[in-house]
Amino acid sequence: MHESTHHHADTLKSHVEEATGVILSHCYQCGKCTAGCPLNEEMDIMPNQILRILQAEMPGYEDKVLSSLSIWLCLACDTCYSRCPQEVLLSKVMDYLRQESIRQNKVNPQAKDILKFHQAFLNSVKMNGKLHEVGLTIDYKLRTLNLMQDVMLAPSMAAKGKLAVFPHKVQNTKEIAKIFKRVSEGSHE
Amino acid sequence: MRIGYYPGCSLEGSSKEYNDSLFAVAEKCGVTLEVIKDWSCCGASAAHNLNHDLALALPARTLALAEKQGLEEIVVPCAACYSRIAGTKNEISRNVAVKAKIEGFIDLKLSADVRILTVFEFLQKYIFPTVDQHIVNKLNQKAACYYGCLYTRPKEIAAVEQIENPMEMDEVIAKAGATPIEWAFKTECCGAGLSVSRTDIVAKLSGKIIEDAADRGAESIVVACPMCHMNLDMRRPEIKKQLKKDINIPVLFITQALGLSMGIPADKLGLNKHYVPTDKVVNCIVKMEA
Amino acid sequence: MARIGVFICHCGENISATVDVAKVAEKAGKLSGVAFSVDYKYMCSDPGQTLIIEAIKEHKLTGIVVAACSPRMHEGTFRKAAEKAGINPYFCEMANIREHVSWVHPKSDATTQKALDIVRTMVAKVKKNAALFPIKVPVTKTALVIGGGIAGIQAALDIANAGHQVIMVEKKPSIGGHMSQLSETFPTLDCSQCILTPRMVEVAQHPNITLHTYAEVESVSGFVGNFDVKIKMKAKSVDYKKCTGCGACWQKCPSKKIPDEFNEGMGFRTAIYSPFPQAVPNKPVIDRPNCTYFTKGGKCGLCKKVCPADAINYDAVDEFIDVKVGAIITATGFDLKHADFFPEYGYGKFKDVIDGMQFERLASASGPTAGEIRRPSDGKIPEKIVFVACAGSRDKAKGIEYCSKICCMYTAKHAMLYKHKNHEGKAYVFYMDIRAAGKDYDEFVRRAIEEDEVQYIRGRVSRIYEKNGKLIVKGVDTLMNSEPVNIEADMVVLATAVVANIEAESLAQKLHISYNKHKFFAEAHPKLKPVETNTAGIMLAGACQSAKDIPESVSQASASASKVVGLFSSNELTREPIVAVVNRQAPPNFTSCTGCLLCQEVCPYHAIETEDIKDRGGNLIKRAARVNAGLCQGCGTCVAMCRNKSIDLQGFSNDQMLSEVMALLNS
Amino acid sequence: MSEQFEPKIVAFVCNWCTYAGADLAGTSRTKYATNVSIIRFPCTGRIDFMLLMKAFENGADGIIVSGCHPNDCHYTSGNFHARRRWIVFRSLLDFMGFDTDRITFSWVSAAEGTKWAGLVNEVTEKIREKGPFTEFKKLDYSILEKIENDVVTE
Repeated sequence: MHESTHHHADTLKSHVEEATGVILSHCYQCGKCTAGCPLNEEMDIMPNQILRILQAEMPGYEDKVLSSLSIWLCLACDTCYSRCPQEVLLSKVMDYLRQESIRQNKVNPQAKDILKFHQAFLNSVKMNGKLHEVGLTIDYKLRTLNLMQDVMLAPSMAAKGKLAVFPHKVQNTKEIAKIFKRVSEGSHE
Repeated sequence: MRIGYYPGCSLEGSSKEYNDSLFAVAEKCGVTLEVIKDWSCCGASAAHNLNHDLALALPARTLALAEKQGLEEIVVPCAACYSRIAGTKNEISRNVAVKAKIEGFIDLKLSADVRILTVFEFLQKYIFPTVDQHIVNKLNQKAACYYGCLYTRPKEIAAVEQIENPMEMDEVIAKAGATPIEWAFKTECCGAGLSVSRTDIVAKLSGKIIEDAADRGAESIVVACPMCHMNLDMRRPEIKKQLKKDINIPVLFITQALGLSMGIPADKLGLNKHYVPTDKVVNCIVKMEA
Repeated sequence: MARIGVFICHCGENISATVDVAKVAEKAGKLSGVAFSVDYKYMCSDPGQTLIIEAIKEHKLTGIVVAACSPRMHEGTFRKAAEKAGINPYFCEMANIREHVSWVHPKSDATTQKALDIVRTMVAKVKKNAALFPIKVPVTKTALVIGGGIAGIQAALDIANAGHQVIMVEKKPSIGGHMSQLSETFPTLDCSQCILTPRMVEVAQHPNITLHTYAEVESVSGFVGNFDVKIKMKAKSVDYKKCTGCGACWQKCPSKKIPDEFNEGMGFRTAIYSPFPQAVPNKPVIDRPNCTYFTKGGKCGLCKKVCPADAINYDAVDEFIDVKVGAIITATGFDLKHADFFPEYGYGKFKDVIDGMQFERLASASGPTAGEIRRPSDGKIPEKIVFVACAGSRDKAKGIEYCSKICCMYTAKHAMLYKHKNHEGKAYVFYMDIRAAGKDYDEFVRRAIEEDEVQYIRGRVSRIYEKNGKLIVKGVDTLMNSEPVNIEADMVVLATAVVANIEAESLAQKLHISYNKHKFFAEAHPKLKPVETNTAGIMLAGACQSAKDIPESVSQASASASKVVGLFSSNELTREPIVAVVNRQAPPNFTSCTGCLLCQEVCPYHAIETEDIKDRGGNLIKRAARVNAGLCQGCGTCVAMCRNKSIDLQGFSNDQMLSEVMALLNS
Repeated sequence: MSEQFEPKIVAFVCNWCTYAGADLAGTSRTKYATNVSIIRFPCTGRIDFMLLMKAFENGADGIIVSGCHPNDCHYTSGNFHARRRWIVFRSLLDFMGFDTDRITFSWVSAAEGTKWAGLVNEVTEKIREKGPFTEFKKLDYSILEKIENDVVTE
């Protein structure tokens, strides 16, 4: 991994570099990431533009990135990285930007459902140690109030024995809760 | 040789048939799998989306448990779990500081030297040596092997040799008597974790995949990932709306396809659990002449 | 007994302003061995030099120290003066009291003291100096040119026209190189073969040029002016003395399906072949691995039967010839990065994804389609072509981070040629930057865009796949809000990276020249010695040094030819005698050298040889190191390495250096 | 105030880079301490490290060895050999308890006049702080005789 040896100005660029080890100046804006991105038609700011905005370190522009929908649409499929001539690990940058977007309370309104799904997912894992799909669905629906979504799917899934009404659990769920607790404490040191 | 097994959450739920068919195939070849005791969720895409440390801590717990159990090798049939666990192993073994931090989080020591096998590596290594004597049927159809993202990227943990044109599953399918086709969407993304929160996007991405397979004459799509399976199979109504046409190609897990060629009954392989009916596949099968 | 003269220069006031020159002169005069000491306003001026010459004569001085500026400035001047006065010029040393003293320190006692310290040091050194004489090396006035592409051709013709002998070695059956494959050349769009073939013929017919095709350099030894080269003449299986080049053999050869290298695999050739109609020499060779006679144990033999000149010789074997040359020019050119390099672009998988050189052949009147641009897959004329620049260049992930330099221009040319031949066709170019810095180059690219309406799109292509006979090109337009751009093309041309010749590394090792990590040969200095290598007498021409276009290759070839002609302008080479020597002692020791040859290992110039010391009866007494003064450049690394001080460096000997240290520290 | 200690420092430099760099410091009139005197070598690869010992024995308080930057050697690889030998030599000195801080190894190119001036000042200051070098001088035979006498009379 590259250790960033660059200056540590208080910009989003320097924070990204410090946290991820990705050096943003390596990107020379060829756009290959955008060209191959499966979600390029959905994004509000294209992947290469996100890197460009970070590179520019212009006040005011950083919020555009943190409040973009793109960072939430990124599926971390790594198509960009696998073809990037400069080997910029964009998915890792995206991971950081999402976490920063939550921390600064700048999550794009259109991305709220995506965030809620992730939260519901982790919540399920936190409670059970394993994902409980029914629990996740209920949790997600309560969070988003998309009550009718996938309702048509549920009966057929249940009929095919695919929905476990009661969650599978790890033996010691407290252990998992502890990991969540330690991580959340450790991450905010 | 003890072979560890990490099913992952999906294989206990929505992709139960993947689990069942994998065990059926292994059983037929006399291979036993040892489930990692008290395994927990890998965190999937949610964890790395929201919290990088958690995304490492959850898979690390599983690795530590496997080590504690004395396992040197674990099979991880779910592509997402594979990606998370192999990625965690990669990051931890390259950076001692990260390793120490994560060990603190999970309160367990780990050396991170457990070998992690994908389902096709497992089939190659443990099933292929004896599989020929068990193969009784020829699948006799054109199949499109779909690898998706998680086996092919990022390159540091890619489970395939050629990331732009992987062939590992194609070889398994050929063994089962199907004809793997050349197509363009082998490694394109299906939409993965947006399945619930942005079903529209998943329908679009998965629709392109199904359409290309159909255009090139595929009679089935073969996958090795529960998430891909869910998106390509269960999201078919949304895909139909998106494509404005009804494409009825069934989506099989690779172990189901191989199981069929070994003469394992369709029910036991969970082929009845699919959204898109699989009888077309089953009907193609021809008995091999002795 | 040494009689040293010390001459302290004021350099106007440059020195005397901060150094008490009179005091230095006075104190220097009292140093042991100093017979004369004086200070003067301008030592380098004519009167100054006369002062030195007169003093040497008058005081019978055996050596002089001029305390003035840096020796890098005036050492030559004062050595010449010493020589004029009748002493060996290497008995002159300079004490640098300007750059290292007066200019960097304020006026003070310490400054004057330091000047005196330096003078004392150099006096101690000059007392240990020895008479040295410039080394004369004879020059063999024949040049070897390796490679018969445009760079090699130009260099060979320039040297031959200057009246010197040239031996050209080309590994292929014909000279001409990559340029012979090109259709038309930028920025003038003149036909490549039309301008090249007369030059090829000139090489073949030049009385001063000996051409060896189908030949390779096997080994090289020796040094500047005196290289011994072994050349491997691969078995052509055809007697060129008898062959008339009538072509009866290749017309009758039954093995007709061998992919044609000249047409980049887009056509076929026979097993006995001449690579292209204008080949020089236009005589065939037998490609043995593809010839039925050789693969099927003597069956066939048709070419021999039909040859009216009885020139076919199946029993021919590889032969080796030894030649002596005085200088070598490497002009071994480049290769293009080939298949499997870009799996995401499907090169090698999709027939209609081709590289730039293949496009040249399609566009060439002598190519497989007679100049009509047609798809390799079905022969149809493409309606839409996508050109992808930087396909492999500037791509760290693929291992090539450099710019291939020529692609921007040939891609513009390709798009233009296509548009000229197909007015209705659409040409797209995906690019990152347009690098068109040559004369009339940018104008050329603008013409492609403005007059020929080639669509330039700034962005890289992520992926290419085939669907329904079309190639789907997934790109992006970074100048249009990074909008994704998907083009359904009929053909894709990849401007693949220029890479070093596949055999560059092994040749560099034979020649003892350096190369960079991409195996391009290294020039002696990136700015001031761009055509020489670090090995004296070996020059570079063309793309073997780095990616180059034709004008640049030709310029560099002429430049290296002029270096060679310069070298050949006298019968002997004169070199500074700053070289290492292995000591000589009276028998029975002969030398203190034990023959451990550590010096040989560290010598960057391969200048250390072994010498067998024998008695009168011819019996070996010992094996010792010997310095080849022709190769030695005088770095002295061997001296520091020698365990028992058997090797020493003239001009910087162990004695001299030790005396300097002792004198500096003991006032 | 006692007079400050003025160390004697010898610089062993190569002709092509550091010597020329020092020339450049001169033509740029960059001022620096008078304590360092240069001995010119064709290449750092030529420097026999025993000369360094001779310098210390004869009263040097500090030493600079400086040549071309890695990969810039006029003779391709002389500076690499110098560096390799220096690494070996330094460990030998360390082993013997010699204060290797008194020897400074540096790269100064022909373009780095300012760097040269800085290096001289820096090393001068460092050696000045260390004080005179006394551990490793030429044997004073009078002392030796005295010791001998003492031993005999005991």
